[in-house]
Amino acid sequence: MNERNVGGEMLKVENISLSFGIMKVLDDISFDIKQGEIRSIIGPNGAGKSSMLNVINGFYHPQQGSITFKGETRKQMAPHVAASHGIARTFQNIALFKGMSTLDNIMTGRNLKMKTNLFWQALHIGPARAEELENREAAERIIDFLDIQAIRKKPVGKLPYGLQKRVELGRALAAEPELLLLDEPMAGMNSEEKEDMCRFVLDVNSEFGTTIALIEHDMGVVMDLSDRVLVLDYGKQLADGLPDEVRNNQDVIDAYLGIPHEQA
Amino acid sequence: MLFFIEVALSGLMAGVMYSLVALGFVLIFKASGIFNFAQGVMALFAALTLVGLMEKFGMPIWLAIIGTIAVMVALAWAIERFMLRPLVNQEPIILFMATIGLAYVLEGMGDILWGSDVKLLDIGIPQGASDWMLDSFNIYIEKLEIFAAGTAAVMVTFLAIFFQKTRIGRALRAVADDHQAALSVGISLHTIWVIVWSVAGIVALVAGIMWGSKSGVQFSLSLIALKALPVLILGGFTSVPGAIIGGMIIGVGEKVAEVYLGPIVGGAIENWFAYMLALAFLLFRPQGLFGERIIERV
Amino acid sequence: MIYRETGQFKANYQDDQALFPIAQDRYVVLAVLLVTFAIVPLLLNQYWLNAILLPFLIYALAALGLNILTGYCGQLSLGTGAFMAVGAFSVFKLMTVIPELGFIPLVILSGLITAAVGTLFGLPSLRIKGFYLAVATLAAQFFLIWLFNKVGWFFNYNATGMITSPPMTLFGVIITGPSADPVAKYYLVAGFVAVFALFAKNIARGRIGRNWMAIRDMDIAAELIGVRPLIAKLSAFAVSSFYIGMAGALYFAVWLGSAEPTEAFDINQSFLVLFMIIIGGLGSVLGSFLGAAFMVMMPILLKNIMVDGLGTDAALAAHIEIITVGVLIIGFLIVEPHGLARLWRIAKEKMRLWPFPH
Amino acid sequence: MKTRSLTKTIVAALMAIPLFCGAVSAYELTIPSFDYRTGPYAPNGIPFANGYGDYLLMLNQRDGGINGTKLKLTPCETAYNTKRGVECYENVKNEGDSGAIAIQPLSTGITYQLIPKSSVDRIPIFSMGYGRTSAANGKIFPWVFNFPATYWSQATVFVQYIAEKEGGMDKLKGKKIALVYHNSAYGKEPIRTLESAAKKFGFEFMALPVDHPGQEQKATWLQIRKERPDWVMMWGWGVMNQVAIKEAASIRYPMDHFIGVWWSGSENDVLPAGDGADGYLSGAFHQPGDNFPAHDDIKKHVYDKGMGLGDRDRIGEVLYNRGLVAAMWTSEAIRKAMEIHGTNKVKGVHVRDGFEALDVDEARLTELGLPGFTIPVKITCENHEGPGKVALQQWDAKAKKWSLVSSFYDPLRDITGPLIAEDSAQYAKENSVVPRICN
Repeated sequence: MNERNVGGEMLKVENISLSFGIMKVLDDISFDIKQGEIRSIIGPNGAGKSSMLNVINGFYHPQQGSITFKGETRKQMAPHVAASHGIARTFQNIALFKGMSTLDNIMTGRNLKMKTNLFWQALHIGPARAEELENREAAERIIDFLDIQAIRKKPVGKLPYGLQKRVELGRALAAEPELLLLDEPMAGMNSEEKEDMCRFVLDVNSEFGTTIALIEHDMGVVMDLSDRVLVLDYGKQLADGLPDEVRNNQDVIDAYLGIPHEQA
Repeated sequence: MLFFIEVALSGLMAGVMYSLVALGFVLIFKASGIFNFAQGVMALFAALTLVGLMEKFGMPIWLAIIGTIAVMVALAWAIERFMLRPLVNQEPIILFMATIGLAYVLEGMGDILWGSDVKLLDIGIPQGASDWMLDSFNIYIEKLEIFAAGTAAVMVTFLAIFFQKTRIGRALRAVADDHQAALSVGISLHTIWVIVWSVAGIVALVAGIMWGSKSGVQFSLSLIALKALPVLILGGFTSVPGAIIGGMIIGVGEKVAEVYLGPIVGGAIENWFAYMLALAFLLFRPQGLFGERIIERV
Repeated sequence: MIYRETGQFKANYQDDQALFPIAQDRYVVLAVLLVTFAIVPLLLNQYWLNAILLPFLIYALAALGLNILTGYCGQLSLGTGAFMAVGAFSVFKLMTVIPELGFIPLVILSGLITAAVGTLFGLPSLRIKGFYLAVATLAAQFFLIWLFNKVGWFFNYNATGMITSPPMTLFGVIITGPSADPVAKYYLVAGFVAVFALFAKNIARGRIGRNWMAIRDMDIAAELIGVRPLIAKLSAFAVSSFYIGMAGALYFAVWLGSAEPTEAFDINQSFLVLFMIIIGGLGSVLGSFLGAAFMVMMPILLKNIMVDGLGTDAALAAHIEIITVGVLIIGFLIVEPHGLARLWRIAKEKMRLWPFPH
Repeated sequence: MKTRSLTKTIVAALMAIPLFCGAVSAYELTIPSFDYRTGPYAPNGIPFANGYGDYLLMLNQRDGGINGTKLKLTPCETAYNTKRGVECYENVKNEGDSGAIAIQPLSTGITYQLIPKSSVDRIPIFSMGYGRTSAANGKIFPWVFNFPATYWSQATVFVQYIAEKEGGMDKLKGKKIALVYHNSAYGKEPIRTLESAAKKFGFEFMALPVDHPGQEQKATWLQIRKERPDWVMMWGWGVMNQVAIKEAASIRYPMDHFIGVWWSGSENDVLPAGDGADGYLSGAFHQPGDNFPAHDDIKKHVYDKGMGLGDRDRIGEVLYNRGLVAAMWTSEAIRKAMEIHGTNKVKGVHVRDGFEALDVDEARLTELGLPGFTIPVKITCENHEGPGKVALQQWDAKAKKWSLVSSFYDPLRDITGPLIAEDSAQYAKENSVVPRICN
């Protein structure tokens, strides 16, 4: 992987604390993501991994801390703003648009790339038509990339789990993001589906140069894919570093072996 | 000032009358997540049946009431068997539509069975103004409405006990949360639904009796459902106390508005004012005054 | 003509994007248009034009409108009746104030006015969801009707608040008022419906339509990929109200000829249109038509069969009719919750693969 | 878009039906009856429809129709709903070989709906005492007849009755009169009349709307309790009547100072209030009760043959008699039309002339077996309201019966006249109608 050029800092998270009522979900988390790297966030269930992603793309608003993305520092931003700044993501339990076809789901991902107004769309001539076509081609490129041509017109609701995950990845890619957040992209997949997904993640990273932050439980996968790994436990930052460092970190081992927290 | 108290009081009373109808909605929504639009027509149907049994078959009141309850239970069973069961796990809006279909069916059946002329319903509920209030405080309150308020109180108490103390009641609460849990209580979903709809049917009967004695039993009785909806959203679809409190807020609100604001803008503002009031509340609490909080996750 | 797409290869996405990618569909549509505009007017008598086809087409337009909001964007609304009233009263005022503009522009203008009102009443949807929203839209229903019934300006201060559509001509043909020729009315309405159905289909399959459906299917995810709920929802309310408003305008000016807010636009109107889209199929243009056809014709069919056919006593017939409608609605929901449009699609799929099972 | 083809097939199926069953052997006169036996207003719709139908059936049975031409009663359920009214109208207007010869829309909405059509389809509208008041102006509404008296005439009659009780027109000054009205086109009808009357006689007028259906009128009656008007008038319909009368009783409002329009004065309206309703007044232009020869004929020729539309013991109820009188005047108009045009094969266009030349005096009423049942009616080219006379009837809760308690008053034409002229002129202007010349 060293031929990949990992650049400077793209995203910097500083002292993020988030709580719902009395429940503290994230407690003073700080880390960064470098241009073009694959960054993993791991930790037991309820460690606050998904919440961390939600904070990054603006769905949750932390009480403290700041996020710096591409040099701009904010306390929080609206989800659609995050999207328009090039952050896309997939979800732990699939959040596809069940009523729509694979193609439409991916086309929806192109939303921000399309501009024509209602009037042209109603007539479906001129700019609207052209725009539709060029984005359709972009969408088709992604469909080929993920090789899901066969299910192009199928309503996603009926697709098998693995494929749905793939379509969801496609939808995220369609936005041509700079930072791609993957929330357990391989959860509930069999080994070969996992392999496929791993390949896609690597290809995305190397071919499109997309920076990736992913949450994953499968340690093997994590260790293979990631450049750096962040470990969360009960909303606290347990460790952060290269895969090997993390692997040998005592706290991490305890956490994973499930040694009761207070003793650790 | 005295007049204002009078207005507010009769608002409270009217509100309780609405709550009687809203209660039925709440029960069914709580236990099965169905927005039962037929509740109003069920009230009409129950009242029609009651009168019919008394007039056509000359039953004494108590027997007629028992008979009507039996009919409502049978109805609940039929609804579960022929409507809910085939529609299980459908979108809420589909079930909502189905209940409107149900409303049509009941409306037609009521007319065919008992005829569509106005029927008097007199089961000895005191009528007219409370003379005592009128003479000693010069405040006008209908005896019927005081009676209705009392009934509502009793009914809510019963329901509370039913939900808190009885096994079935707890099961119902469980269903509200999730269906698996319900099964774990050891009662089949079907039974639970039959029970809920029966209870709602009985509540409808009470509402039907109150409104029927107030204005005679006739088709229009089914339209009180529309009066109950603002109560419903204000109180929250899932809260029994909400239905009562909501009813009172709506009742007082609309009466005060009609009496003091109405003359200025040309009157007959009660209906939309009730909805606007409810809407205003919703903007601050989207799940209604007593509805469960909605937490969004991804 | 067998329904097959084999042998029809799409050389480019252009063709694949076409309205009706399968040739046979195109033929059918052309045939339908031909029948609608060339044959029907010759074929059918006044009764069928006035009592069935006009209401069917007008309701179809209203159903299209509601389907955009409820079917595509997933926002349940019970205010349809009131929004139709907005359209009707707008067109009435416009007809009496600036008739020289011509009828068609006036109808479109009333649609735009309704769109504005609809957007306003759509604002709560940003905070309120599901049935809470549905009931909230009833606020619009009751308030607007009250307004049109009370404020004299809307009905030109006549004694009763009943509005009557003055006669207007289009290309020298009278199209509103009593002496209008049913065929002319029919052409006008059919034209409107055809054009705007096409527009609806285009919008629905374009970016905006997809955003609406995204909001409907999973609003959070939609927001996280850059769909702005505010814009998506309000645009849905606006477009929907635009259609409903035009439907209301035609409903009053062309079909009824005179109307009274409290009765012609009451809440039953809202439910009727809602039925149409549920029975017809949520999120389907075709469904809006099927639903409208079903809800308009079925009662009349039942009535004709029972009263004229079997000689049932009118009152009993009316009661049986109500019951049957109710039963049919429940039955349909049980058989195919996704509406007539879905049934049609399934039938098509079968034809497509016939005789091979898979 | 494929729907249309589907639609066509359905339509084709639909079209077949009337073809199978429209054929008639001898020439019959199609008289549609727009009923509403369903919906919120059914309780009022049913007795009217029964009276209307029974009388016509009686003519068929007793005299073989009118001058030997049978009447074809064609009921159509409108449910008091304008949209269904349209369907009914389109359905009946060409029914049979006479086509609909006179239509009794029985709903303000449907009447307004049909008024413009009537002149085009040449079918007279007989909106008996309801519908568009200014249709009384025959010059502008040649096809519409609203005798024997309009709402506006009725309102002025109530004012006169009040004045009489108060002891003279001058005594009205400073009195307070409230109007509780159904918040719809129908309910708004009397407002202008009463307003100008208030100006003229110097009484104070307050209008209180009640929304459909009107089961909850607390607010309204609390206002009446507060304002304490000397008299209350009511333009109500359906459940609104019963609730209003009960409320009035509960707040101890003197019933003999509470006057309802003639749609608020049937047994249905007062019975639910029980004894409380005793002394309640309402407008009327015909007698209640079934003690007329015509009623006996109906029982003999219709009910004894088991052809009656309603229950025998409800013959003679107020609304039943209203239906009956409507049928009577319609049949008389048909008779007149036959006389004028010298043929029994009359159509709507002829019957219109019949209505316009209608002259049913006491003598004729006696011949018809309805002596003193209603007021003599004479229609002219410019006056389609006829006499405009109204009396008041009072409810006796003990005997459970209505009875006329006043003479028939003439309306105050100096009040209604200008209003009618104004309103009909506006209609003429909006719809570019050229007033015809009456000679």
